[in-house]
Amino acid sequence: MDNTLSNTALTEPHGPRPKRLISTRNIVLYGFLIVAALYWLLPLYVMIITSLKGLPEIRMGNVFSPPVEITFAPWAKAWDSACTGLYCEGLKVGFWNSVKILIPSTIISITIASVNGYALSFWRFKGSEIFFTILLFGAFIPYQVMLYPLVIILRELHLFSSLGGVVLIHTIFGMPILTLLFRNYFASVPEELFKAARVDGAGFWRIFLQIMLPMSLPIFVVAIILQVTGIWNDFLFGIIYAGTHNFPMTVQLNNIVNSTQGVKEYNVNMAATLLTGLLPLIVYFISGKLFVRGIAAGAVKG
Amino acid sequence: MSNNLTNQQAPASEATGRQRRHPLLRNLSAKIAAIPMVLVTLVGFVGCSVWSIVYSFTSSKSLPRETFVGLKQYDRLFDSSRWQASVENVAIYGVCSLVFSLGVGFLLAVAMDQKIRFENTFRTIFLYPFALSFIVTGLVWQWLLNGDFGIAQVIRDIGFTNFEFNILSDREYSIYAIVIAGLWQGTGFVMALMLAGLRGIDQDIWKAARVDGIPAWRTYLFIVIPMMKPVFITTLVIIASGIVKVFDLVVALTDGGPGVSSELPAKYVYDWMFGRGNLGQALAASTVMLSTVLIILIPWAYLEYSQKKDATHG
Amino acid sequence: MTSVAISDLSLSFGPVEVLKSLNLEVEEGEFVVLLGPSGCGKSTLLNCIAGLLDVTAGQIFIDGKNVTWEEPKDRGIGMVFQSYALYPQMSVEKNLSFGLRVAGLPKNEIIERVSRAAEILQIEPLLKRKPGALSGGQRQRVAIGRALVRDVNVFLFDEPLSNLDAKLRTDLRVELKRLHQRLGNTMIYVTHDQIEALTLADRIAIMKDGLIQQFDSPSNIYNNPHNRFVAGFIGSPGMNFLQGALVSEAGQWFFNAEGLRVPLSDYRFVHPPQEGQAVEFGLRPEHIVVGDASTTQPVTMQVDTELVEPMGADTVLWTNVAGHALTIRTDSESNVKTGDNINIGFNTARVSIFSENGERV
Amino acid sequence: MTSVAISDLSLSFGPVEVLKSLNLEVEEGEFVVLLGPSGCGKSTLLNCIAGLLDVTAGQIFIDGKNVTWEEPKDRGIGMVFQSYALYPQMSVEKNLSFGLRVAGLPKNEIIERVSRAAEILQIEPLLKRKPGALSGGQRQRVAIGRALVRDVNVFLFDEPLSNLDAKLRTDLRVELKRLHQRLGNTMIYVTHDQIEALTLADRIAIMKDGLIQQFDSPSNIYNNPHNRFVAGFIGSPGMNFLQGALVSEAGQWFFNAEGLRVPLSDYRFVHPPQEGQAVEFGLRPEHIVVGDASTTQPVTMQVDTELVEPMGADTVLWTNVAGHALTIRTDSESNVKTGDNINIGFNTARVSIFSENGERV
Amino acid sequence: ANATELEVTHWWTSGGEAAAVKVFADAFNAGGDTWKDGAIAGSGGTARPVIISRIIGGDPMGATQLNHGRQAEELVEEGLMLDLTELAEKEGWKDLVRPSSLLDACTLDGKVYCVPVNIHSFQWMWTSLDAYKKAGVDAPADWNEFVASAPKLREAGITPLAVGAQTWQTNGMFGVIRMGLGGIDLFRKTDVERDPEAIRGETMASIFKAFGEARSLDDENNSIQNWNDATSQVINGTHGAQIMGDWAQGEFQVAGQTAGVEYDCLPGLGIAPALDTGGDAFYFPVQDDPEKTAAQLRMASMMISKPVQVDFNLKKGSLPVRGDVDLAAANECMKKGLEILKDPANIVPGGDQLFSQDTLGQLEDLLAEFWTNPDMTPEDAHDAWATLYEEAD
Ligand SMILES: Nc1ncnc2c1ncn2[C@@H]1O[C@H](COP(=O)(O)OP(=O)(O)OP(=O)(O)O)[C@@H](O)[C@H]1O
Ligand SMILES: Nc1ncnc2c1ncn2[C@@H]1O[C@H](COP(=O)(O)OP(=O)(O)OP(=O)(O)O)[C@@H](O)[C@H]1O
Ligand SMILES: [Mg+2]
Ligand SMILES: [Mg+2]
Repeated sequence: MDNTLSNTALTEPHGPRPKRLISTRNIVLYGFLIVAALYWLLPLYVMIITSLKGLPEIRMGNVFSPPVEITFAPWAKAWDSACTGLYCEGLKVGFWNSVKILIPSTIISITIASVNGYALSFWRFKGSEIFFTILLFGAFIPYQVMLYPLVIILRELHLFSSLGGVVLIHTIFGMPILTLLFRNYFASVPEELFKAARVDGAGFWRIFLQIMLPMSLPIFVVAIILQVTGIWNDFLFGIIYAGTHNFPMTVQLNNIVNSTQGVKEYNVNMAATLLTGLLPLIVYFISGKLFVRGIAAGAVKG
Repeated sequence: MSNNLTNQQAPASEATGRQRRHPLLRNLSAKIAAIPMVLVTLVGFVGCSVWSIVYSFTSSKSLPRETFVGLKQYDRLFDSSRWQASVENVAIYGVCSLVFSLGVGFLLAVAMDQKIRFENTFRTIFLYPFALSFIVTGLVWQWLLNGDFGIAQVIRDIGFTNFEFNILSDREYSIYAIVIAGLWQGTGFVMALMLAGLRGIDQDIWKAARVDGIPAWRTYLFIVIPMMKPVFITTLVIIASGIVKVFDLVVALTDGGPGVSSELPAKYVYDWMFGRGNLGQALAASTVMLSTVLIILIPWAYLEYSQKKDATHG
Repeated sequence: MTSVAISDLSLSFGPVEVLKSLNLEVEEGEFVVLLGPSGCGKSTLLNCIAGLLDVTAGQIFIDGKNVTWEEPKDRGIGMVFQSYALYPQMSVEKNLSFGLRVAGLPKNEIIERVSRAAEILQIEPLLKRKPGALSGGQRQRVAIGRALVRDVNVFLFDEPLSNLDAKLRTDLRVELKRLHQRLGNTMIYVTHDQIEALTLADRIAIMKDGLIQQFDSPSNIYNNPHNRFVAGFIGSPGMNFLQGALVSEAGQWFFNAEGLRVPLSDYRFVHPPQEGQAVEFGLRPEHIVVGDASTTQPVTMQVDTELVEPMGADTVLWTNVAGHALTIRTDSESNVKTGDNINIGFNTARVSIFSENGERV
Repeated sequence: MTSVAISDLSLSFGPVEVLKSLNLEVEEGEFVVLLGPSGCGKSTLLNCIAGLLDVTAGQIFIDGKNVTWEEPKDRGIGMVFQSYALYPQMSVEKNLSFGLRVAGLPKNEIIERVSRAAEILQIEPLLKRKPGALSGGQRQRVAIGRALVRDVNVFLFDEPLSNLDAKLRTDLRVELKRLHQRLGNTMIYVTHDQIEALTLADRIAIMKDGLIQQFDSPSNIYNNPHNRFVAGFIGSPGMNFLQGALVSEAGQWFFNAEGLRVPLSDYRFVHPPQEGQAVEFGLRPEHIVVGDASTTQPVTMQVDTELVEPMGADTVLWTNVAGHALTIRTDSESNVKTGDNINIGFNTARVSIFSENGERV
Repeated sequence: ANATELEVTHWWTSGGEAAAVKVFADAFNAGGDTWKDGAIAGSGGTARPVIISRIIGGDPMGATQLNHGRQAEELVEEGLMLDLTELAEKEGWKDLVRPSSLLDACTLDGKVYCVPVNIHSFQWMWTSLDAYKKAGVDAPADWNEFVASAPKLREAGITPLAVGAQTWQTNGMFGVIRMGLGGIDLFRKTDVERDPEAIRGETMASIFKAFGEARSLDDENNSIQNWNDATSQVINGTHGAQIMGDWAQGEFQVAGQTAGVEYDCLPGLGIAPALDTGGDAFYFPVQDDPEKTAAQLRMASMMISKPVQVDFNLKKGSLPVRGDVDLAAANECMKKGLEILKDPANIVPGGDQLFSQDTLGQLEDLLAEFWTNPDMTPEDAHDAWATLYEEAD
């Protein structure tokens, strides 16, 4: 091939287009991102530094100034010995209760919702769409409306004030959005796969368990994240339906934060707050990437 | 075509195949598997809604009683200035959080989609508040927005000694404090949804627009946003269902105050249902909320549904 | 013996009638291709045979047994899908054995069948891989293997090649054909690609709008189309159609069109022609002879070349005669250029004439 | 005049070098096709020309102007994408005019250009529709129209037909060719379908691994491939390759393989052959003559038929000679059956011989 | 007796309250049973739904705090509360409990269902003597002096009035001002007799006017929610005074302050020495287990017993429900209160007994709005208030 061209003009543009690192575009772009990030980080920053300050320092100092003397006492107190009423056992009791509620609730609510989504995508029957529509409307019903009748329903089922009860409640309230997620996801799975499995003789459950489940990881990640944060942060259902011996961590948090023993112990409050939020936060930090990917994998279609 | 088969129905008599199943028994496992959903929709959602509508016509106090009083609860509801304030507030809160969380969420997603550095970090930063409970959000923002020692104090410390910023105790603006905290919590999730949507756009569209010389902002505005309609709809459903139900945040942040200036309908329902023992009034309020939602949703769902039908036929 | 018989099959999706009282009889060991334009109901028919759709009316027999209401797995069929529908998270081996495990076959039986299928399809080295790590052709073989292990008499294929590129398609076509010769089962194969249909089929069923238009051997379909739709659908580039009328003169029939008059001495009418009958005159591009050789043909004429399309082995000429477009396929040696006026010739024994309602005259 | 010139173009994605110091010069009004296997860098090259990717090294000239650093819109190019990338929520008219409106052209100018493009492409009746309501072919025309209204000299196409079914593909190919004849702009067209390349191109650039293997007219590419890759890539069914060696005997060169000995009297060597040199002997299926006519060919032999593949106009025979597989393409009139032992013949003037490193000997 | 564990729900979580609960718990535990504390912080609004749901849902707690009065009426009617009549008769509560209205509030159809544990009245104003010292003004002896001294306090950088933003506080404050400025007679006319003339009368109008003027006395940017946070402001001397029930007393005590030294208390705003007798009561939801029922009765008996009443009320800052206890240990303010209580004419029933929670809620909303909305005129507020009174049930 001829080489005349390359000789003509080395003075002319050649090679990669020169890029300025500090272009207007980059300034605007990163400026915007950084300002936004500051807004989002500010509360976390305040929570953390406050939780590490002693009370006198809080009273005198500026909310935003870093602690002069770092103390972990508030964390220890929040976890171990913060009081509500007569008990000074901190959050630690509630933590395990929360875990006790979280695990079965997450598993059962996601299990049922995923079966719903699967049935609604591959095994439609007469009226299945109507149920789905009602289910979606259900997402808009304020919890409070259902609080009362659900107390009565649970009483009749002998599930009130039990782990089973609160699991059922989380299953009910998680169902609309989760079913929507799973249905949209399964809608993007090729129907041929389903047909192939049927020709292979697999039935409803086997197709679900052996074919669909293993390929639904992304959407399960999304569902798990949503449920873990939702259930972990729940206060109302836990306190009403779970029974005293199962009070979740948020109940203790509420008690610690809302009861003042003389001076408001902001540092303990903040530490308690952070401790309560730790588990969902960790879940997010670990799986944030999977979360976005999972949403992209079908949750937002249609 | 060969028609000899029709004469040859013989195989039918000799072969005894399985008979046609009864319609109810077809798809049996699917129907069994759907029982929880059917129960939840019928007993849970429909049942509870009907229950609450029925008892909204009674004078039930702490406990449901069949003492029907016609529209009395509704008369009182619509006369109540707190209810009016609540409706007004939910409108403000709804519009603001819709506009800003969609707007800011989309902008953030766009920024994140520019092949930036530290994308993971930024995404986590925007997303983490979604992991926190409203109690936490309320507490933190109550603090930050405190006129005495919150952000306002910092600005005063910087030198603007006369700076006053105390929307928490300003009845005109207290609802915006809730908006600010709500946005802080929820926008990250919207961003994640939008980002997923953006990533789903055909790369060729971008190239086509560049060849056409269409500036990026116009591409977003006129091409990409319309293409992301399904994402916007999913997001809208999620945000809107959150708006209707917002409760914990108000309780934690302002408790409806000062006065009744930041009350919201869900709290109205809650207060009367439990704190103030007037179930009928609470249920009347919730019925109004429910029917508003239905009035908005049904035409929309109908439109969506009929449009989809058209699309498959066209 | 009849392997698959379909009698008066109808299927509707709500108000839309997709299959309309369709009949079809497939002999044992036959390779039948269902060919038709997109949306004509090919996949629907196949799904009915497989039992994946519930029929609205009619009956389906497989190996003499009425299976209209059987479960797919009990019909003695295997099916291969367009996208192969391999279970993505299972190894090839698991993919093959899934159906057998569902059926609860003994372990050694499963192992034996899988290894036999793997041997036939030459996929032994791939057994431990996941579908994601296979090429298109390998995936197809696995998909076929999944049908193979089921030890059934009837194989159903739904456009198994349409996702592949041209080169792979050619290779796999041959492989499929070989496989059929080796196994000898009945195969029903859906496609909308006529090359596939012509190369693979013992008989082709041409479908349109839920009805079978012609069910015949490839050469009959190609040379002797029953109606205009079949004629136009088969062949690439497509058959040339000229509008005109039949006229007779001294016991000799002619095809008359604007500026054209073709004597039909060699054409075998299947229905008695009528004087002045409006007809379409169909002529395949590859049945037209160009250049010097054309003079030996019964009918000759001169045409203007508008476009020359070299296609490797052949060249397609897009020409014009008295305002009628005429496509001609010739070998690549001819040196025709755009704009040339050339001589052509053809034999009316090889043309097809259709009445206004589309039936062959 | 040179319309598009690419000089020493390199492009890397991180550590992966996709284009490797590539040179290409396209004449004005030429229709150039970039052909190559998937992943060879065709789209990447096209995107570089369009300015959609920043090059790593090298220069790009369009109409004599160095556009290496220009924005896509300023390069005087129009581009048509595989998925067409129509703006789905805009009407066809808006799709066509959006770029012009953004550029701030006067209204009447816009109207004029759009209507001219619509007329050329015959999409006037569709102007008010949305892309969703168009067929595949119509969409393609709109996509071309979008390039057309920009009044540019160079059109770039990235596999614009690969999403369509076979029949439509044939039709649109012809339309594209006609459009090119009518407009006379330079067109650079990417595909991995050789039929498209052969029918459309004035010149074909065969690419592999980011390098151009041969840039030549279709008939040269077809008849005179520079290397084994090009030879094997073009033609369907593919060229037959036989492994063997060159031997000379009495000044006459022979190709020797197990059980075969082919005199190369008519072959034109491009490099002096060496005694005993290991080579591959390439013979196109369609250059083999079957039956009685074969006796007139310089080289004849007998082969066993393993499979007969009728393909409408042609038939492909899969045969075997002394253990070497040989594919033969013949017309459909031959009545060869599977298992037949038949006579074949060919002319060594039409074979290609490649050395071990793949270069033509 | 068998040791039985009883869960007790309440919303007493502030410093003084928790100390008082401990008295109960210790006493109960000392009897060999176990007090399982079920505190739910964040005022009755959070706790009540939980309590009611659990009783209705069939998981009743052993005992629960509820404001006596009409709140529990329906639960009692449903037969969900333990009948304490036998115990009450045995121990002669009728004679012990003073004022008798407290027991009446626990009685439905002649049966007793709850144990009143203390008398609370809202009619107090707490002033910070420190703050006045700082401002160089004499501490006020009544509301009028307080209003007069307000500008001086402001000059010294001290906010005159500390108010928590919760609506019930505003409402209570209004009640106190109403009683102080209008007197007991007016209160009886409006709240007990519901005399429309009194309700819409001149005096009420002037009270609304005064309340309207009081709006300027608190923080412009008040960001405090809880009453005890407001009390802290008074304790710290940054605010001049707070109108709050006698439970605030407990906070001063926990902070180690002494009445008359660091702070002062003015019952009835120092004008009309009257006290309303609200208060807390414990109910005992019906249990299946007879063991528990027995323990419930033990607890009820313990709560009203003499030493517990003394200890409890000292800690809580409230007055005992028994007339026959010796409160020598009581502080200055409590003694003032006891003094007033001696004359039955000074005693008025609490709001919980007079109005349904429903009406109280509406009143709260109205007054909270009036308090925070400077655009709302006293006339408007009076009119709306009167309407609510006329429709109240
Ligand atoms: N589930 C369904 N509901 C309604 N209509 C359907 C459904 N499935 C198919 N159809 C319609 O039935 C007709 C036949 O569809 P079918 O899939 O059998 O066509 P096909 O011949 O296989 O076409 P293709 O070559 O595109 O695969 C089409 O018009 C299609 O729109
Ligand atoms: N953004 C990218 N980052 C990294 N590698 C890329 C990127 N885009 C393309 N490649 C790689 O560059 C090579 C050439 O890609 P290109 O899209 O040009 O191939 P192509 O010839 O157009 O293939 P096809 O026929 O499949 O479209 C491929 O190996 C591909 O994996
Ligand atoms: Mg199909
Ligand atoms: Mg490409």
